Amino acid sequence: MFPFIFDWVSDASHFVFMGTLYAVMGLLVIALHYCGIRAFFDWLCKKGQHEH
Amino acid sequence: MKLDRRGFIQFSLGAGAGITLSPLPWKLTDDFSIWTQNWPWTPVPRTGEVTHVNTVSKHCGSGITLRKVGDRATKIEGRKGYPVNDGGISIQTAADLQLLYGPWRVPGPLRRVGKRGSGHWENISWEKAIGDVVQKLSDLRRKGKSHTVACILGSDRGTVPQLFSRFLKAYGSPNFIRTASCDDTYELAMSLMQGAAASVAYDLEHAKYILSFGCGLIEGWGSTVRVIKAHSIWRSGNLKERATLVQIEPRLSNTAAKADQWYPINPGTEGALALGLAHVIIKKSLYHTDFVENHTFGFEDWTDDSGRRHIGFKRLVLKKYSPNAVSRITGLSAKKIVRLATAFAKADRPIAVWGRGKGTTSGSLYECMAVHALNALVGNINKIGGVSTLPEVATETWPKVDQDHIARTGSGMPRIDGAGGSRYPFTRYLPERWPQIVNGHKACLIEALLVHEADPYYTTLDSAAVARAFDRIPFVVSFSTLMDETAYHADLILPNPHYLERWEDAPTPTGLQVPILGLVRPVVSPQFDTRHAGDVILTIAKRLGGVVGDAFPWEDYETVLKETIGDKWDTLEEAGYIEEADYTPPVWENAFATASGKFEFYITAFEQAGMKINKDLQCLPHYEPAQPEGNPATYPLILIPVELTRLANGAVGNPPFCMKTLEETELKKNDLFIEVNPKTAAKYRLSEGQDTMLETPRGKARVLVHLFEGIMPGVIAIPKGLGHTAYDDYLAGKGVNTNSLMGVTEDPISGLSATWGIRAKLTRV
Amino acid sequence: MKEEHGHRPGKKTYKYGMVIDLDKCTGCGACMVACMAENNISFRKDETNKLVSNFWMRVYKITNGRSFPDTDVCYIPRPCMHCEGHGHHHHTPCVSVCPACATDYDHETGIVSQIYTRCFGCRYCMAACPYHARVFNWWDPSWPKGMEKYLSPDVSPRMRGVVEKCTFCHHRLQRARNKTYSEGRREIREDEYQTACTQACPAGAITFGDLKNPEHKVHKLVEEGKKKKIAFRLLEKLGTNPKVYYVSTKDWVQKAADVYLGEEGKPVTHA
Amino acid sequence: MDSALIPKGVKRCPFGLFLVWIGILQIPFLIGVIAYLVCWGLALNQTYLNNNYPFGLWIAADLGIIALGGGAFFTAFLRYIIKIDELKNIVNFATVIGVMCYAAALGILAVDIGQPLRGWHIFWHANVHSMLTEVAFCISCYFTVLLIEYLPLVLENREINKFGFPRSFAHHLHEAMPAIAAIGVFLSFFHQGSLGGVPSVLYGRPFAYREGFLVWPWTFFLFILSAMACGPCFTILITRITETFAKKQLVKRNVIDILAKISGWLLGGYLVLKIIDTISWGVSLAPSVGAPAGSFYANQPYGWWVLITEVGILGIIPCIILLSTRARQNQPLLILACLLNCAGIFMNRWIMSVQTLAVPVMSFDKFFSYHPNWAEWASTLMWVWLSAIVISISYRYLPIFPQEKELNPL
Amino acid sequence: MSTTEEKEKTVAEGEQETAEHAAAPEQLEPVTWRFLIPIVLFGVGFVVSLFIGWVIFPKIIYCEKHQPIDFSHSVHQEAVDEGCESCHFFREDGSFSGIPKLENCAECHEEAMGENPEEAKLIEKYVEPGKEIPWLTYASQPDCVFFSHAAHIKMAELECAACHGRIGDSDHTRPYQCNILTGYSRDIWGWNIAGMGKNAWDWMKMDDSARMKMDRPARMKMDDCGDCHEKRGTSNACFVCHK
Repeated sequence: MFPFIFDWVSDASHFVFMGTLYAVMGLLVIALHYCGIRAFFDWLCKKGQHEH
Repeated sequence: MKLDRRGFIQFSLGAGAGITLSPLPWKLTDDFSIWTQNWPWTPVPRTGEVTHVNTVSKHCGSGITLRKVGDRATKIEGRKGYPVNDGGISIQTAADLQLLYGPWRVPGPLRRVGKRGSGHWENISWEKAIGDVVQKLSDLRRKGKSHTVACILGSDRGTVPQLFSRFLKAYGSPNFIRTASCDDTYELAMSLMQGAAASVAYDLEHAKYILSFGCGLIEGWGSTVRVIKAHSIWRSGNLKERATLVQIEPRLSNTAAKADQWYPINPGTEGALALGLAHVIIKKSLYHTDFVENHTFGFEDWTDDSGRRHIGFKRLVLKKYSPNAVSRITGLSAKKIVRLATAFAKADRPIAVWGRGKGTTSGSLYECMAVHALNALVGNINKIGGVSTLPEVATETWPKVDQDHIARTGSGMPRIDGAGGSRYPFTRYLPERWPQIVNGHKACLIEALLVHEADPYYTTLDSAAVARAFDRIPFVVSFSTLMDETAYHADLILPNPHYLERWEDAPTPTGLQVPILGLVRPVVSPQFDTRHAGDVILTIAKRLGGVVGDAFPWEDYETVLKETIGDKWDTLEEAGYIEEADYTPPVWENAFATASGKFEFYITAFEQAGMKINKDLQCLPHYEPAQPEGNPATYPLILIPVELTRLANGAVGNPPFCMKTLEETELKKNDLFIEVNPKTAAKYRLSEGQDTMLETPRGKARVLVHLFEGIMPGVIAIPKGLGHTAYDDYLAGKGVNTNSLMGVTEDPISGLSATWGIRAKLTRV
Repeated sequence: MKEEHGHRPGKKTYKYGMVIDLDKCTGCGACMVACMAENNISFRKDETNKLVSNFWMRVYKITNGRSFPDTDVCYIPRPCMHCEGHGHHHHTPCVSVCPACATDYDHETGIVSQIYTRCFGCRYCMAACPYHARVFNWWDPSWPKGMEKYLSPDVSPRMRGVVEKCTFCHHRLQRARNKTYSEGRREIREDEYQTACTQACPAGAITFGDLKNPEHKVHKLVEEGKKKKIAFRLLEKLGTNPKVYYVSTKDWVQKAADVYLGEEGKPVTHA
Repeated sequence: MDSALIPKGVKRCPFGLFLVWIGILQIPFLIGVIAYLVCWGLALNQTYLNNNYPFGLWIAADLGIIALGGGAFFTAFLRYIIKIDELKNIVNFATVIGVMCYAAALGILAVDIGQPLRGWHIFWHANVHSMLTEVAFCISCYFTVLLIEYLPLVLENREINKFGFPRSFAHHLHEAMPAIAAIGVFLSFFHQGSLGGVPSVLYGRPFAYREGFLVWPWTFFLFILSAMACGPCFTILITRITETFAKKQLVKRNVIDILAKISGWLLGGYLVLKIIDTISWGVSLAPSVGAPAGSFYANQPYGWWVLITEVGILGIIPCIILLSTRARQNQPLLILACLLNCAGIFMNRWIMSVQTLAVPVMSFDKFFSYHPNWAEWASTLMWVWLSAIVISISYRYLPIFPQEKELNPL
Repeated sequence: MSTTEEKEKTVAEGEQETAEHAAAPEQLEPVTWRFLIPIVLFGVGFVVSLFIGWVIFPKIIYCEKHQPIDFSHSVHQEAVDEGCESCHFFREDGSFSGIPKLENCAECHEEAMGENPEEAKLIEKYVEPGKEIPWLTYASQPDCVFFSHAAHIKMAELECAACHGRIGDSDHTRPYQCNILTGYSRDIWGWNIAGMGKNAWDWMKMDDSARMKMDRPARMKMDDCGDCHEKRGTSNACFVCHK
């Protein structure tokens, strides 16, 4: 799965397959975090308003 | 400060961060993953130095090499260069370690508690166990009942059986019984026709045309590996040079499958076919004129000293066994008979072999003689690729037994099985007959029975009668290594070590044409509290004292063995075997120790022994239709027991590995399959896998039906070797013991069992 | 799939394979038992259901499907074929499908491996193998008391839930390598590496060796068999490129190896 | 507490009745749990799987369930990428169904493999050439996507939605949904296809083997198409079942009609390709390995009827119904078509996995039939009951059907 | 990482917020204190768990055993002629004998040669009763591994120390540590609890004096074998090292 694992072979199949996988996983993580952070700031702003 | 929820969460976050940055989760994950890959309950075999030691298998007489790791035996392999098997191994021997280490071993001397056959035992010391035997035997001897002691053994060759035999002689009993095999009949035929007191030997390796009358050559006839190796020789070389194997058998056995030609004939008519072939050979003058004319007796008609005319083999055969007549008996077309006879007689180095299946039944004497007559006709006696007698490596003879009065009287009493008496003067043992005799008398005929390397309770025909006979023997001692049926129904078990744990000599394996003496030696340290049967006999004899003790001047069994082997011991010990490779059987001029000094088609010995001879026919090989037991109206089918390569049916049960190799069409869960021709099945509305009741005049059993095109219509086949009740769940309770369905059909001249089948019927359950 | 293994320039490579003479094979079963004994194969009290039974080497009994008395029977021992694959299937059928790299094809020896600790038991490889050479451990193997004593340390006992198969007794190759290395040799002689079934076969029907090496008996037998048109492989047409060759002079047996229909249009059946 | 969680403006059954309903569902569910424990504890000998049938009900069900769950990705695809706006009224429910289908698929794999604790090997020691690896990666990624799609629904629960963060988080997730859905669609295309590749790369099994395009056999594309054709039907079916239990209409008929129509067209396209594929297999591929196509249908119960049923009864008939506007709008006929279509997909998956193994390859192989035992059935059906429970809870507490209020004014 | 923390924190505080909504407003503590509490709590949790993870955990996961006899390799090295191979020899079949059997020891130690109490123990407890010494094998691999000493020593001509470290120069046996979960010797995972560490083959590059300092091997996991094979161009096919 990772280049440091015994079974890794640096060939096209691995690059394409694992590359796609990492891209997908990366996109998902980014999307989630993006939403989370946005929500967090929304909440911070609102909280600020509330306290004022 | 109060730790509120928020505080706890903050603390946890810190803890989480800390743990994440420590090796704990990562190492634990890795360890856990390792744990899932090496479950602690999966056995890890210990390593150690690998050594190879040679010995000889008591099962098949093959040389074996044991691979050991440290002190553990891990594998049995065929010994390269051993004259019998040269590296090959038989299936049962390959699985022998399962018997060596298996839970079916008798762990030490056991004395029965509770009812016989209930399986309750107490462990006793060797001292006590031997004491029990000695007390019983000395009581019997004192009471003058020494002749009521019997021994049943699987063989009468080699030092251990000889010790038993000697013991009986010194003790005073004639009742040494060897379990049944085709050797019983073969020895008789060889002694009557050739005057040789030995079993038969075949030079199969050099034969070019092998005509087998129902022999399970592949299944384990003779010495398994050796015959299979010979078969491979027949199959080697250019196609044109290859040998021809012809199998005569009602069923497509392994041998029939490997044969070049398979001629299914009506079961039990092998003798007729042999004579039919003889008819063609004689009629076409294809026989070996030199041998037949100069070295045989009774071929042509002759006149005896008193001037009485006797008919010869030739006239008998020509008169009674024309191809058409034989065709009617056997079901084989006359054309095929002529073709077969011609091919056989014209072949380079033809040989006719006899002995049904693996050769574990005795069979009909005339049939055996008829087949052997074919060998005489083609003149292959004592020739390369022919038939001779089984030679032994010469060993030292033991001092004569000095019998006292009791021993002399006892030994002089008639045998329990009637062998050697006035009725059957030539027969040495009648292993299938004693149960009937024991059951037929009110008095207790056997007071004590010692059983060694045999399982008569399981292997003897007519199981019900055998069980009854055992019930009438008050004292049964088994020397069995394994908890077999006889041991299970014994009063006392004095376990012999497994052959991998003991010394013994292995005489020439059955059927071999070259003398070989193998050495069985302890290659594994004793796994249980066992004692060598030879030593036990020595101890018993010494404790009995007097002439019995005096007959055994040796300190222990090892001494017996060494002294018996004598000068050759060093060679034997070093090489593991002695082979007299340059042995050749005697030439025709001095090969026959019969009254006529020739090969006898007409047996002169019968009259000399004082048997009443009414017709010449009695002295000539001829066909006597042996109707199987049972009424054809009630039992329309004929059941023949068959022997399978992968299923041991002798004194030693089939090891689990071999059980595993049985086909799914042979055993299903605990039910065995009988083979039925689809035509027969259609007649009785049976289908594949059908649950069926198989009934014979002797018993019945639930079986499953396997439709097989390779079995003659009207005949059904049942495998031998199942239906064990002892051992344990790996073997016991699976299938049915064919002996419980079969009865004994006595051969008129030898008294041996000529049973080859029985009538049967099938009913759907 | 680590098919890249063994593609190392300058290294001596072998192509271990087998030739089984069906004319000689008697169906005695010694090969099966020798295999079980050699490879610590487990067994249970009831082994009659062959569908869950564990065989690395299995002897099939086949008939020509004709009726009495023209019936004929032939025995076909079937180890793992150690398929090489060729053409457009440039891979062993079972190796390419294993999701966890628990099996590989070693181009240096031609042996298809199986690593029990890596396998997680998805059984995809069994689905891929048309020869039923792969078996699954439906049970946790256990031995009756005392019988673990005969287990060989050369072959790792398996656990439940993993797939196993014939390995051409590769541990014997490892042993042979040990010996040659300690003697300062690299080349393994023909007699130094033989499988347990080859050694056990009383008929001498099985021959094992390097198919590439013209000195080896297997090579000669294959060449000779091809010339006489009596050598064949199982399911040749699928393109699995097995390394186990069979030799039989019987026509119907040769046909049974590859086509679906027998002589008389009736299927050749398992007897 | 219960009433506080129920979305505003809708009516739900009394809490007691709800508990009874969940309680009833739990009984077969618990039997399934027992089957799981039995298979894990006593190993797979507890099933009727064997060396001839290394794949059985479980794998067939896995393939089928994922095809059915294809409704989620395909609806999302139509909603977010093709932008068929009406479908927003059913996409939530399609997501819930998808989540359960994929949970079931993963859950069934967890009992199917012999060493479940080593299941991670498929990721860690991945063999990228194996179709199963592709399947495993895509399924787990797509399951994550589905969870992300499901998450805003949970956050929109009345009580949770009171909190600022979840409300906001759900809002932003909604915004990002097209992107996430796009990833999901991408993943789905692949794994639906690689599931088709699972049997069809087995060149030792000529019944299933197909040639194809690059690394993908033709069935790769057939599987994608069939999943797209069947998924919406399954969504319709479950929606109608839910409506039956809820005793009210939850989705407007036009929404369902759109799905049914699309499904019909795809099914038609699929059938054409499937028939071409079968014929070309039968006339060229099968005979090339020495076996006429008929030999693959020689063993009962896998006779020719299998093919006829799969393509004809369970393919062409629903296709005609779905394509005909009049038939489609006849509700019982629509339900029948959906049922046939879903049954067809299951049958296809069963054939591709189990019949593939059933057909003897070596001429002397014996044919054995296989049927699953109780443990296999119970553990597979367990997911049906669990799904029913999850859907019930989701329906009760989450705003899944946007049109419910409109259709059922209080 | 950080985002999740933040997220969780915000969730926590969100909950706190609602709690405040619900209950009566609490009395506010001084601002300075409130500011420090989270940091202190976080810090305490952090430090405690680090301590557990790095110090306590290794002590729990490994149980320590001592060799039955405190054996001095260095003393024996001086006494024998053929170095390591005097006792750890190759058998005729090319297999490696590993740890010597009692008979090897007894060749010299049939009777006491000196006054060392460990030797006395050897003779009294093992030689005289003829009982094998239950040595603990530091480098024993799991059952699935086939390791050929012949291939490494004879063919590849590696030094023993390349994998085993300078155990040959040690004066005392070091304690044997056994993983309680896997049963593996700690030498397999390596002595660095974090699993890091120099790979065995790196030692070959070290000069002698540096190597002399290494008294124990680094790691012997599959990756280590694989890497070295990779570097040396040796096959990494499964059946090279698995059985």
